[in-house]
Amino acid sequence: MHRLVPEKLVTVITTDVLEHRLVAAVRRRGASGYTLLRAGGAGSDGLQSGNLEIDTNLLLKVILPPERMSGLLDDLDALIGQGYHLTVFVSDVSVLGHEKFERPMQT
Amino acid sequence: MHRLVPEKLVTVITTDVLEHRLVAAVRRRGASGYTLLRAGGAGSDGLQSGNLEIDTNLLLKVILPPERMSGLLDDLDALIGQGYHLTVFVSDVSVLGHEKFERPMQT
Amino acid sequence: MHRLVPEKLVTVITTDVLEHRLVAAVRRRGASGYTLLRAGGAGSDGLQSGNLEIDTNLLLKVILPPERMSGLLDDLDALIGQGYHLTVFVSDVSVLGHEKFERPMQT
Amino acid sequence: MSAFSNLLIPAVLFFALGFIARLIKSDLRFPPDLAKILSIYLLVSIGLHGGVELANADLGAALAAVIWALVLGFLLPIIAFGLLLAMRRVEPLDAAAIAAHYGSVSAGTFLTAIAFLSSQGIDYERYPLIMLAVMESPAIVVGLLLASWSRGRAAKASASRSEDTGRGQGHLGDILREAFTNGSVVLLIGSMLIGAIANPTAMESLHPFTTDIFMGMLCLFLLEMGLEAGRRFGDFRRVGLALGAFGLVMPLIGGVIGVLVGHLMLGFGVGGTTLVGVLSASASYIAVPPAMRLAVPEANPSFYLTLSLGVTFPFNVVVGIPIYYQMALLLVGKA
Amino acid sequence: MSAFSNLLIPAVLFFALGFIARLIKSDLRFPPDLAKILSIYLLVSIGLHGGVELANADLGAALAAVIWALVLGFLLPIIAFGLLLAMRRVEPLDAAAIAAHYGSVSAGTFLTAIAFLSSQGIDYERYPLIMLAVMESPAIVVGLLLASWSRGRAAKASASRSEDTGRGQGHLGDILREAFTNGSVVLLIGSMLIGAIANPTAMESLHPFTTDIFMGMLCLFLLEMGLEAGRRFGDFRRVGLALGAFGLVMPLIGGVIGVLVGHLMLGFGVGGTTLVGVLSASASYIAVPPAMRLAVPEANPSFYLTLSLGVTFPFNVVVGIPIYYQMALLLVGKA
Amino acid sequence: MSAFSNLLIPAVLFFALGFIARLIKSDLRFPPDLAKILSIYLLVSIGLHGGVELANADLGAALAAVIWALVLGFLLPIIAFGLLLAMRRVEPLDAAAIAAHYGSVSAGTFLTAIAFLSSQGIDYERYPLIMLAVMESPAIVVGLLLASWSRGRAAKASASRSEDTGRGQGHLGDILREAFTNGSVVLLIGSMLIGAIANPTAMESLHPFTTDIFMGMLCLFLLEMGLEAGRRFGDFRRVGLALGAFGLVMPLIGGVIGVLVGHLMLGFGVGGTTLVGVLSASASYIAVPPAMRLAVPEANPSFYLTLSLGVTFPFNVVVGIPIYYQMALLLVGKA
Ligand SMILES: Nc1ncnc2c1ncn2[C@@H]1O[C@H](COP(=O)(O)O)[C@@H](O)[C@H]1O
Ligand SMILES: Nc1ncnc2c1ncn2[C@@H]1O[C@H](COP(=O)(O)O)[C@@H](O)[C@H]1O
Ligand SMILES: Nc1ncnc2c1ncn2[C@@H]1O[C@H](COP(=O)(O)O)[C@@H](O)[C@H]1O
Ligand code: NA
Ligand code: NA
Ligand code: NA
Repeated sequence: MHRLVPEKLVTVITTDVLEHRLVAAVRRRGASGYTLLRAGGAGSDGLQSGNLEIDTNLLLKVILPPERMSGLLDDLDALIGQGYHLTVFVSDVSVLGHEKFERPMQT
Repeated sequence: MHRLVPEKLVTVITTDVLEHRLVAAVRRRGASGYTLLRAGGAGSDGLQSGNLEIDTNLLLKVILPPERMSGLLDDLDALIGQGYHLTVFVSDVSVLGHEKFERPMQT
Repeated sequence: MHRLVPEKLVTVITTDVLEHRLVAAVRRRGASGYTLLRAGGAGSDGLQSGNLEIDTNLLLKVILPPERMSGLLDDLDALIGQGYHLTVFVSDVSVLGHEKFERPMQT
Repeated sequence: MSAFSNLLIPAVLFFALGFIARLIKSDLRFPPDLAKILSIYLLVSIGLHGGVELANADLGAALAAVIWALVLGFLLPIIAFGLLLAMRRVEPLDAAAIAAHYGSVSAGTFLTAIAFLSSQGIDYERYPLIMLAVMESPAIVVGLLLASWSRGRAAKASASRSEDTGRGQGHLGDILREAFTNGSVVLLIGSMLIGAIANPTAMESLHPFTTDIFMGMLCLFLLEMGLEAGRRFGDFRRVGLALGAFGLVMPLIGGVIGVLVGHLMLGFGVGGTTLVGVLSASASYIAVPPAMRLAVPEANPSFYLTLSLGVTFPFNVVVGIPIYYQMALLLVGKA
Repeated sequence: MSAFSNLLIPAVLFFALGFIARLIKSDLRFPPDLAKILSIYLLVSIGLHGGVELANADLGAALAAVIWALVLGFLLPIIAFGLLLAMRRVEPLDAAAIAAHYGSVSAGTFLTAIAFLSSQGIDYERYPLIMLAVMESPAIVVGLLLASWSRGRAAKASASRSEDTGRGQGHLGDILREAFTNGSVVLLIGSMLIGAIANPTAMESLHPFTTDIFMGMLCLFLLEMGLEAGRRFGDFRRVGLALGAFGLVMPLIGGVIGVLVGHLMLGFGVGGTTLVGVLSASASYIAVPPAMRLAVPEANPSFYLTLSLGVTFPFNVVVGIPIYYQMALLLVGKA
Repeated sequence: MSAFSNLLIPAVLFFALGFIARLIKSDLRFPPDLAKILSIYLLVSIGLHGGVELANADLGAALAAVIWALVLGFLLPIIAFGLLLAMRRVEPLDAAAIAAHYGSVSAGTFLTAIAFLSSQGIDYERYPLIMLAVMESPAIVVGLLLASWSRGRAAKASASRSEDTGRGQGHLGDILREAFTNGSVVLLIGSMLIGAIANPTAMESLHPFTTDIFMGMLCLFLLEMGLEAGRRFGDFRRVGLALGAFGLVMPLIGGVIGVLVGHLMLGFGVGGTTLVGVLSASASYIAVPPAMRLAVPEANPSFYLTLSLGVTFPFNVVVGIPIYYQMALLLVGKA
């Protein structure tokens, strides 16, 4: 098991209107990548059926070194402070090949 | 990190035929929301290619306060007892803005 | 809570070109099932917009007993060694009805 | 001769292409939504079509068609259930779920039969279209009754686990409602009503959409069904030879019964008789599987999906349709 | 009479089918991508169509249409905002977000109106097509200004949380750019330009795609919109009766203003006047909601989506269009 | 003149619209499945078309076309590989993967060329259609051989990491099989066969689907390709100017070779010669990228996708096609 290294996985669920802003934040904070899925759901913001351009959610997953996570959470907090509806949670995961998660994406 | 509060994330994977029942259970148990994704897969119930209306899976994610989780698990257990094929797992997550997960959805 | 049993959840994110190989590995290693989702994203392999057949990612989730996980990770490591771009992480989850995860899929 | 020319219908050839693509392990695959989109299109188009033509139909004949559709929908699953129990290869609950599929119908098979008749230049009555809509759901009810009966017997046998008997019943009302409000049933019957009552000039403006491009859409749909059938075909072994044989014999039984009903009871010509044969012979893969998933969760979906999609559907599309047509020819006796 | 025949237009009937399917809790649903695909198709088709016809249009008349579209786009949200503030049922920021929707337009309603006119055999001017494109975005700007004004007032009221005032403003430039580069606006205007400049013979080869199958695609789109409206309709209670009433009254106000502008200012006949009425009466559910989500995150989307999709859209499609048509008839005075 | 009128073909204009939408940062985007659906439609339609026409083709001429397609498919990647190695900007394995793309073809470019010829009223031979199908895969084989050779050289250089040499080879058989059973190849060749053998009357009923709405579907497809090309275009900088230049020069080299083969070897007229030029000039973005992802995982997909989709495809669609046409005109000498 020595090859598994603990890392943080940040998951964000929100309307896909915010895609550009979220991806920009992820890039700025030096993540090595991100994964995006389309989703539906419901929350304080009402129902997101996922059928119309206007009510589709996105689910964003970003693994990043713990020391960079804080900055990303600041950005997400700022968005929430502006009134956006974000569901954000952090999980502990163990990654294979942790070096790759150290290298920020090229911009 | 003081802003991150531990919470439970329940994930359910099953045929999307059960969508209405699962969402009803989630609402009844006072979750503040839920997230739904379409998926494929395979299990004891056979292959779910995701291509036909009849063999698509759903993946449901619900974050809820630990004290409400037990009720939801009871509902899921009951479905399994009736013979439905559900893959259910619980993870520990830390959420941003935990107050929002306390407020049940309006019905 | 006695009914929740700890288990390992392995998540793999990569180009969907590898679908057949990953599913074959999962079957070979005796998992009881797997779940597949389509995704987009970006990483060292560049942008995966998810729009073209050639730049769609898949996200694979497999729950399996800890003692079988190591074999699956070996397979994934081997793929990474061959140059494939895989994001792999393991999380601790607690499953409902753990016996089902002991039974390998029929082949 | 006609069996061969059946194979030269593009829709059938596309089915074969999908099947073969899977056999040679091609990575050809459809985006998940395409099959769903195509089936919405096909149901709406045949519904509208049917509606227009039935607006001018004879009420008595239409009623007879509806009644016989109900009879077939109730009768066929019982025959199938008996056969399956006699074979003793599957549990009674599995038998009930499988049986329900054979009492319902497959729109894809029906449309292929229409393409077949058109390519032969054979005219057909429009009443089978109503039967297609009517036959979607009743078999589900029979399936539920059979399942409930099987559960009752099992409970008697092992009176200890009495909780079992209550299983599917708490929701019986729900499940019946779901059977009759199933998406494809609503789409088909709704489109039929729209076709019947809508402004005829406006309906004409829909012609290019519902008719002209129809065959192409059907080809794509059958291509995808070929892929799915090919995928399921691999499960054939798992299902077992005996059960596989059921997937071939049951449509023949259904076909014979259907052809008899079509000509003797409903007085149809060769075309309409063939179509009633096809309806009876075909097994559902749209409305019934989700209903059984919900109502008979104890049954293994691999069984009914493999039989319906992997065995009976290909059999009917490639071999069955020309056979039912020959039977209709023989019976109606006008070569 | 005409209200009734409106109900016999297939597109309207499909809207009703979707709505009813939801009411009877059918599990009918569209794959997520289908509605998006249909709306891309519809925007491209009406864009191309408009472009071809406008290439030969009178520049002065086109300019007048553009100017009046802008006037309506700026005026209507202000009326809506005033009304909503007067009603005191929602916060000012919610009112601003809702108001923006009513200054913009609904392509689905517009197309249903065209289907209605065609089914009545009534000719119409093509300029409303440009107005459709022009009116998508300006209301967003007004919505932002109203939101900014509301935030300013709120900040004055509670001078403590001064941070609030800065909220949506840091990105104002961004949001304006996003309003005018919104996907549907780009698609509509881009297709219009293409229709105007492309080689006419090549354009003809597009006819079967953009015109012949158009009505069928519109039917499927309205079927899905019916499902969505039905889904939202349940939220009606939550929105409250008073707000629900706004969703019925505001289109009537818009309709009257639009009809007046259409005939008195733009000199259109019955057809064109009806269409301007429909544009003014309809509320956006494509371009405005995402803009408001981005720019006025404090507003509750349930309010504006329920009103626009669940109340005003069904009202216009089923009842409103014939009313605006009757108003146009009265005004233009040629029965 | 012809370069300009090329820009007035709707399909090309839609490509530009997509590209511009991305440049102005519009949020216009296609649902993920739409591009996949459109490409399935296009492959099936050109396949069927080709099949019908080739059923009546001259066997000798068809065979010559196949053989020259193979020659081009093997020759072009070797030229591309040499050029890339000489430029010394990418690793040999990257060069191998890129080279494979230039030996294969782009159906989108080919179809745009057909739209271009049609808009010019120029007739063309049908044999290039077979060449399109034939040329999809062989370049993949060459790419694998080049990659294997590069790996061998690298292994010799650093004999220590000998494990490297075995990399892609364990699965070589697999990968070859995958190259020839690639979904798009199976779809294209399968549809061709169906078009050739299916019942001609039945084929006619497919005409509205495969032909009438074809241009519209192509427009939507090119709109999406414009969006994708615009997205990739931003990566141009990252790829570097020199490599970018390769993306412009290589299609010109391919175009010249193709035009020469088309007229001198195959004896085609202006239309057919242009098409062979286009086939040679175009780079694959359907069959080759997944094959390279699987077989040469060490190569960076950003390189080959940016070059093929972001540089060569736009260049060919907007500028290249009229150039190859002019070259064909010059060569065939009939203005
Ligand atoms: N308790 C929850 N569990 C899982 N997902 C949630 C939950 N609450 C909200 N979501 C997701 O987050 C999105 C935004 O939620 P909200 O911020 O409550 O409007 C919803 O549309 C859901 O997809
Ligand atoms: N071991 C597993 N790991 C991940 N997903 C699983 C696993 N087993 C089952 N699933 C998912 O749960 C669904 C239902 O599984 P089952 O209950 O085994 O029929 C399958 O279609 C899979 O998508
Ligand atoms: N740091 C990350 N967080 C989340 N997903 C990632 C991350 N890095 C890569 N991925 C995903 O894994 C895929 C392959 O990444 P890579 O191996 O870096 O090319 C990407 O396309 C992303 O979808
Ligand atoms: Na049947
Ligand atoms: Na309006
Ligand atoms: Na080439």
